[in-house]
Amino acid sequence: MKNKYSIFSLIKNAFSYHENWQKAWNDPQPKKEYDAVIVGGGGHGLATAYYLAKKHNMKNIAVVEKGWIGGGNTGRNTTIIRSNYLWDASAGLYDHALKIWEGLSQELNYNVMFSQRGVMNLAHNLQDVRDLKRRTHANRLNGIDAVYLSTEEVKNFCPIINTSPDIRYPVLGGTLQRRAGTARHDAVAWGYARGADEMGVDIIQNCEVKGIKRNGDNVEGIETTKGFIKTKKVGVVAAGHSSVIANMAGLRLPLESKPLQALVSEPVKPIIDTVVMSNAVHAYVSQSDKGELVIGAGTDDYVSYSQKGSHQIVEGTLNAILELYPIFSRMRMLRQWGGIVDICPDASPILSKTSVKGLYFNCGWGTGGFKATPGSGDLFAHTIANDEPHKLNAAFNLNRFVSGDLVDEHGAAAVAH
Amino acid sequence: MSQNLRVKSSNFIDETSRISFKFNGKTYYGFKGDTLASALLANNVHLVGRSFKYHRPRGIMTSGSEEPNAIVQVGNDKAITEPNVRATEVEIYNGLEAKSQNCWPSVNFDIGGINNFLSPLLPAGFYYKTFMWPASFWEKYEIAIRHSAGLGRSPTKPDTDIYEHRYIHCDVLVIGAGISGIMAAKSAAQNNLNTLLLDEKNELGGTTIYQNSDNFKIDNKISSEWLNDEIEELKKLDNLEIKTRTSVAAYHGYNYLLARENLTDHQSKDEKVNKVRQRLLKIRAKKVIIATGSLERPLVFNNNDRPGIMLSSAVKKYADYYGVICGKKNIFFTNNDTAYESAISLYKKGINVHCVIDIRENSNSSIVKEAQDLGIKIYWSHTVVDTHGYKKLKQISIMELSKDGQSFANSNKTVLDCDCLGIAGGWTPAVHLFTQSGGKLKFREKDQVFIPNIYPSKQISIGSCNGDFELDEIIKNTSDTLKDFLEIDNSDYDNLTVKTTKETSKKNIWLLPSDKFIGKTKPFVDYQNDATAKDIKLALREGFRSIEHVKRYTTTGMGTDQGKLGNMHALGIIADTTGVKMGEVGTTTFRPPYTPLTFGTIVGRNVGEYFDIFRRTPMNDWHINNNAEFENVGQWKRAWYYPRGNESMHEAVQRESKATRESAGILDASTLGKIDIQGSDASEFLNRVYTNAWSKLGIGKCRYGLMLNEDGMVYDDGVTTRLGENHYIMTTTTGGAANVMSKLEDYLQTEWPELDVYLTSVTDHFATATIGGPNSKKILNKLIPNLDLSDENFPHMSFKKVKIGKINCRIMRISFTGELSYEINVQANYGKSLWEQCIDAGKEFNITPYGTETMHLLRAEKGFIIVGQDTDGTMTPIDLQMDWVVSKKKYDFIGKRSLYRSDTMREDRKQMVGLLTDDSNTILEEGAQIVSEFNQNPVQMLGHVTSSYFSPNLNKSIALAVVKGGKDMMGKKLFIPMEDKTINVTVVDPVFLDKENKRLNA
Amino acid sequence: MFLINCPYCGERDQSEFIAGGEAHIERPKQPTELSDDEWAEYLFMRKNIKGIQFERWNHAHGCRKWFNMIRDTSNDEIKLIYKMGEKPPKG
Amino acid sequence: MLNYTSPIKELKKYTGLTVGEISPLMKLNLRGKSRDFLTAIGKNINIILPIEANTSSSSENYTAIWLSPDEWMVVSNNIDSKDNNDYEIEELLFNKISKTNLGSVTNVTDQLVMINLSGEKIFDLLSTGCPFDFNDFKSKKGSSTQTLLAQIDVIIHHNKINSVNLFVRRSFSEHLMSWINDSASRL
Repeated sequence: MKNKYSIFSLIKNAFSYHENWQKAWNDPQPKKEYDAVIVGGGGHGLATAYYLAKKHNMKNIAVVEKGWIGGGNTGRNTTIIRSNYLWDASAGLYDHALKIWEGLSQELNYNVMFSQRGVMNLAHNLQDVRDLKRRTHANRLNGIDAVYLSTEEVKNFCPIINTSPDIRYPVLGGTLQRRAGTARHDAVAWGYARGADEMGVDIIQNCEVKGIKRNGDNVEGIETTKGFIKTKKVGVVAAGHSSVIANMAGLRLPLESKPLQALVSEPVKPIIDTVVMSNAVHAYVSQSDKGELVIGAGTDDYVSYSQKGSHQIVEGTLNAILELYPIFSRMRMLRQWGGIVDICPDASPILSKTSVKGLYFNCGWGTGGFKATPGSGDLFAHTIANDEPHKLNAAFNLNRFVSGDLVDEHGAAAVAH
Repeated sequence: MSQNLRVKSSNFIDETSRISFKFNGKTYYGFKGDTLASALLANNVHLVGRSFKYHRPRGIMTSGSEEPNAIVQVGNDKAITEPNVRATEVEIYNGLEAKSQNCWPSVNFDIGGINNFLSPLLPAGFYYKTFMWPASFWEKYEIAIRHSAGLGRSPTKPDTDIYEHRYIHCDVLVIGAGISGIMAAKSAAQNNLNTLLLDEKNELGGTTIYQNSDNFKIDNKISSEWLNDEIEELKKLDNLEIKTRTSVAAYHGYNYLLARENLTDHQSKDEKVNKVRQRLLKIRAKKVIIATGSLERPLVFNNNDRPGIMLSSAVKKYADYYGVICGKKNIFFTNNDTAYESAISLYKKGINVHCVIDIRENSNSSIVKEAQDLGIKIYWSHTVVDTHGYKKLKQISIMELSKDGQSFANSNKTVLDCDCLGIAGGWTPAVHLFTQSGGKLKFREKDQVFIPNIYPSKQISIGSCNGDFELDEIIKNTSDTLKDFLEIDNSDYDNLTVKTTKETSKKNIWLLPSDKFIGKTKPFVDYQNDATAKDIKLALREGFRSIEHVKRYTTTGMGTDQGKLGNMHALGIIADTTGVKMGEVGTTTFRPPYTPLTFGTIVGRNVGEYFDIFRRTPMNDWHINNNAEFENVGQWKRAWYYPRGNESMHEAVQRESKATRESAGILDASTLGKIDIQGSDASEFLNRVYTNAWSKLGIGKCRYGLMLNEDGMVYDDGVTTRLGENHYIMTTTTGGAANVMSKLEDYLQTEWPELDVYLTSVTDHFATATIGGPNSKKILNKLIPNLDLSDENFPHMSFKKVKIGKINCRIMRISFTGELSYEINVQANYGKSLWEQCIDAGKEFNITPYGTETMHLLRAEKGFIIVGQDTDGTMTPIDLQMDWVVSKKKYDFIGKRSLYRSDTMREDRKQMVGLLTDDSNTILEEGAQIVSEFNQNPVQMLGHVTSSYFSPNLNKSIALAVVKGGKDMMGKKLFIPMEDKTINVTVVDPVFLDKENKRLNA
Repeated sequence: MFLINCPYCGERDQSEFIAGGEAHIERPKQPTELSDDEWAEYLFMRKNIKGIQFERWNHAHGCRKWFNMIRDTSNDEIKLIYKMGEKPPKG
Repeated sequence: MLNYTSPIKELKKYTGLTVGEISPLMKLNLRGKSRDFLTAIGKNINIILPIEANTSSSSENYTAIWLSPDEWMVVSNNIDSKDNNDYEIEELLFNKISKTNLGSVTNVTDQLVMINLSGEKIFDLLSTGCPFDFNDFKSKKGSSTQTLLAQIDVIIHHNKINSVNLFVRRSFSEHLMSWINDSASRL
């Protein structure tokens, strides 16, 4: 049993100058064989392993990560969590995640700093208003807290927004989901890793998958930079690199991996205490506990694995930020970075079996995967353990691209942050 | 305050120009040329700020943009106050006001300082381990945490300054105007290369320009004099643009760089009126030369953060450049020769230098000898183990190191008085821009530095950012490199004689030992974020291995200096602790910007009205003069409705709608996309892009077309007119115009290059006035008396080319309202006049201008869809009950195959229907969801209301909706559950008015 | 920001271009003959290569011409640009 | 009788820069790929369409600007009448080119507004909002380019020393002029 984290353990350890903390997770070498291997040590992959061990009693499993855990999109995103999605399938999936978020710090005994400070989405034209109202009604009937706000209510909730009718695209209204908010991205990966490790999951870092071994239509194992690992079940949770892994198994996916950028300002004292998203002018902003303004930019239109995007995207985003928050003009960008996001044609994820038995994919989260981390892990674990999807992820199968039964979230959000 | 801390030896300070400024409310004086940091030091102000976590008193550490501690809030004005400004970068001006941040009530007495005593409870990552009980309390803890975090304060009013962009294309960009940068710029410009030289400082020359020692000579001149002469010559060159106060922020691929040119921050309020504050330079360079120099590293030992502890190079610069004495009792602490340069320079100015503490066992380099000869005491093999003094350094304790440097030779501790400790931990090449550009580094064991290895583009690093630290090396290597890189044969710098000192002994200890147990010490690695060596060790103990993990867990390198000072130590401590070689630990990624970049600068003039382009129609002035309200449709400003007097929108729209159906209305339809299509395969092309057939359309006839995506979903619609055998004009939706044009071009160029078809956008060429209503024919007849408007000559869905006076016009008799209607197209510059004449001609018929809202209402009465409002990318034409426009005979068209997939063929897809409310006065909300039953959990939603209006012509509320299986639900009762009530509706045909289309021929 | 050598206009800033995804996915000549799977393959499935990718770009704010580009998506290095209709080089 | 209203009313003067619209000027968009197409144009309006990218050619009455390998714009050199919009060569070329399926001829007279910039600060102005590299363009009379200025599509034609013509779609012209005026005020 690991040290339990609490104020008391902190005080106790202070007396020994914090010399006695245990490892949050170990650094094992891979075993020859596992019951299942998760490819990708981001939040989703670690959560999958955690729930496989916890809810499905699969403890002889491993997570292989080519770099360091949480180093991909988990550690690069703007940490917005919400569940106010339009379609029933999406709402079910994301609200399942949100409900887990609400107790996650306690469950993991790791403070993931889930902060339900509310997420506001703004409308800037008449179609935005219709779309946001449509979504709000759908949310309400799906049991998801969401309210439509007038311009004045938007202003009251976040007074620093420029709601003047004279701006280029005035704020015509908005929606608010109060249960939504942010969390500490690193803590999510680390918390799941610690929890999984405690149940016996091997977390193997610096271990890159080089091939997937198939025997006919069955998975036999994976080739890695640390040798061959035999397993009958492989769950791929490789985000931007999903297609790369799929190609190893001879599959193609309906994905394009594109650069998504984000930036933070220098830290300042609290100035905005909610999350505000604006699809129409493309501005997403919140303030971290450290005081940095955390700003999400958009994706570029080309495939890239370079983790770099073009400057015009950042410029466009900041243009919008200053349009809505002219007081931020003298704030300064401290750091800017890019991630690789795997985008599906319908802006919804894939949590699915494949034509290869024992090979499962969890991908296509595009720009908005972080919020789903716990739900995604839980449902993907279910899918792997039972070789059948849970009813909450049944709609997110690969076959939808053949049948046409897409879960098209474009209508609800140009970019589904 | 008297300026008793100045030495009279600086060429760079204008002592005749005294400047007054305020710091923390108190007035001080400095001189022109001072930075806020140098002026504060001259006034003996060392306590400048408080650290992020422990609120420890902090002073000025450096003399440049890497400053982690002395960061201040500049300005009081709510609009232009600026947080987190480095005092070392602020050039003082009259009226400057600055204050300490992150302290309350004051920097001298800061309540937050209590955190320093609680620090045993606040190790790295403590917040991940606590604040979890009770479960619901995190957000309450968070409020307190947020308020104690943050540094300065955001402005609270909109910025009043102006920022601008400038694109620059040059042959050679030189970044950094130190000695190697100057050499590079001169070589390039002399060789007819169009050259841009940038430096973040206000002066050229880097550190050499104040290097006045006999130890450093070039061509028998003291190095600063030699460089000064070079600069004078450089300035005479034609091909060169020099920008100072210009910091390169980002180095992207393809030699695209962003630089911030600071134009007025050093000026007083009066001087900067109406001037651009900062300019973002967007530079595309054929070749880039990075000459960004190197950054001095601190040393990591217990309590190495007190005000008065500074980099040795900073102490030297303050003395040599600003003429400022940082301390009265100066001690240097070093692991290399740099500190001796500083010590000697100070000594020669008559400034007290008490001693040098050197962790090396000895050195026989000439500069060390010189120091010894001057009588400066040197403690070899010694280290500082602790420092004393809360708000200002008072004393240090030193001990003799053991042979391996990990412990001590004996237990003797010497306490020395000192108020300024210059620390010198060696130099780190500033490779930030190089790595940003995608460059790969290599680790040089001998002096433990990362230097450029593989260049990803046409660029080169020269000087100390390339790891050349000694003067002769710099000159020789820079000269050779330049010849090769710039492809020039001769250089001014071949065969120069250089005199320099040579470092002969090296020793590096990333974490210096302490006589105390490490848990009791505070050896800071990241000053601003209060991350210590023991935090790094804790992270490693807890299993964090990757440098990125350690960095994130401890927040090392995450401050506003982005780890410029501490990153190397973090790597070194990780390497030492884990036993991994330093070169194998890897580096963290240096991300843009190099120094923080003001949002306003990035945005430039893209603010206010320039945030996004607006487009206006030729009739726009008339709309404004007639009280129109405007709607944003894409980038267009479209007239929305025309309120009269105190009319509400609803009232105006009701009036406009009624007037149009009763007599006549006029709409500005100029924004519709218009594409001229010519070529022998024009008809075949239309067959392929629209769902219906086009070959048989008669010349002079119009036809409605629906365009799909390849996935079978409705993409755009509009009327296309056949102007000639191989000549059509297509109209598109306003919002879809650009996308349709580019999609069609795509198909033509890439899928169907065999088709002889040319597309030309003529959206802006035409102004379009649509006259509709029973009296529209009479109005048109007044306007163009010689045009035969009979149904025989000019039937519905046909086209005429006519003249109004001498001006050619195109008239289409088409209708989006269900009324008899004419769309008059005229060359745009005659559009306003056309509109006015229509209004004049229609006066006797009460012709009523109507906007987009009335247009939407009128078409909804007829059940016509609006793509984007009634569709959302998930509707097929079949779903819209528009089977009539989908050809069954055509072999193929864009999207056809997708209509035959299992899901798109389902009978119970959402389908377009009409809805009538039981209470005819209740107007449904657009977006409202529709259900058939309540007693489900969750409630099953069948669809939603897409369009909803009160129809004045039918005197009841009408709505269009999409409903699952709606096609077969005619007459069925459904419910709209609103928050506060449920509205009962009946499913009806979506055509509410004039099903027989009688009005079209009225 | 890439510097893209439009095969017609010469080197231009990336902001003048739009990217059009994977190249050489030919629209089936007889879509109705395809199974749903084959049609889905055309519509949605992409190689999404990390490494050397063949793709389409359009000089949207210049000559409006589409062309092909070979680019290493792992570091964004443009290897080759060739006109629409030209065959991709082998190897 | 319909009156003529051009979108830009004033001539603006700044330090080193004068900005104003020139109108009416007939503008035709010509498309075609074949040699016959080029010959037919040459024969009928006595101008050789430039085939080198980013260049233009001129005759006494017209200037032809290269837009793409199969697209050109022909602009009147002289002001046309506001009282009618029958352009001599439009119908001629339409009959000879479009009707014979050699290519297409489209009147874009009012599609594009021509703004003339003159003075020695032209390129300073353009550098504040245009990513195009004008280094070679500057030194060549008759050079032309299509690019973005203040994020708006423009055709830029270097018609003579210290003078360029900017062609912009009419609906964008008011915004572009406002932007130019703003930027020029700080030259």
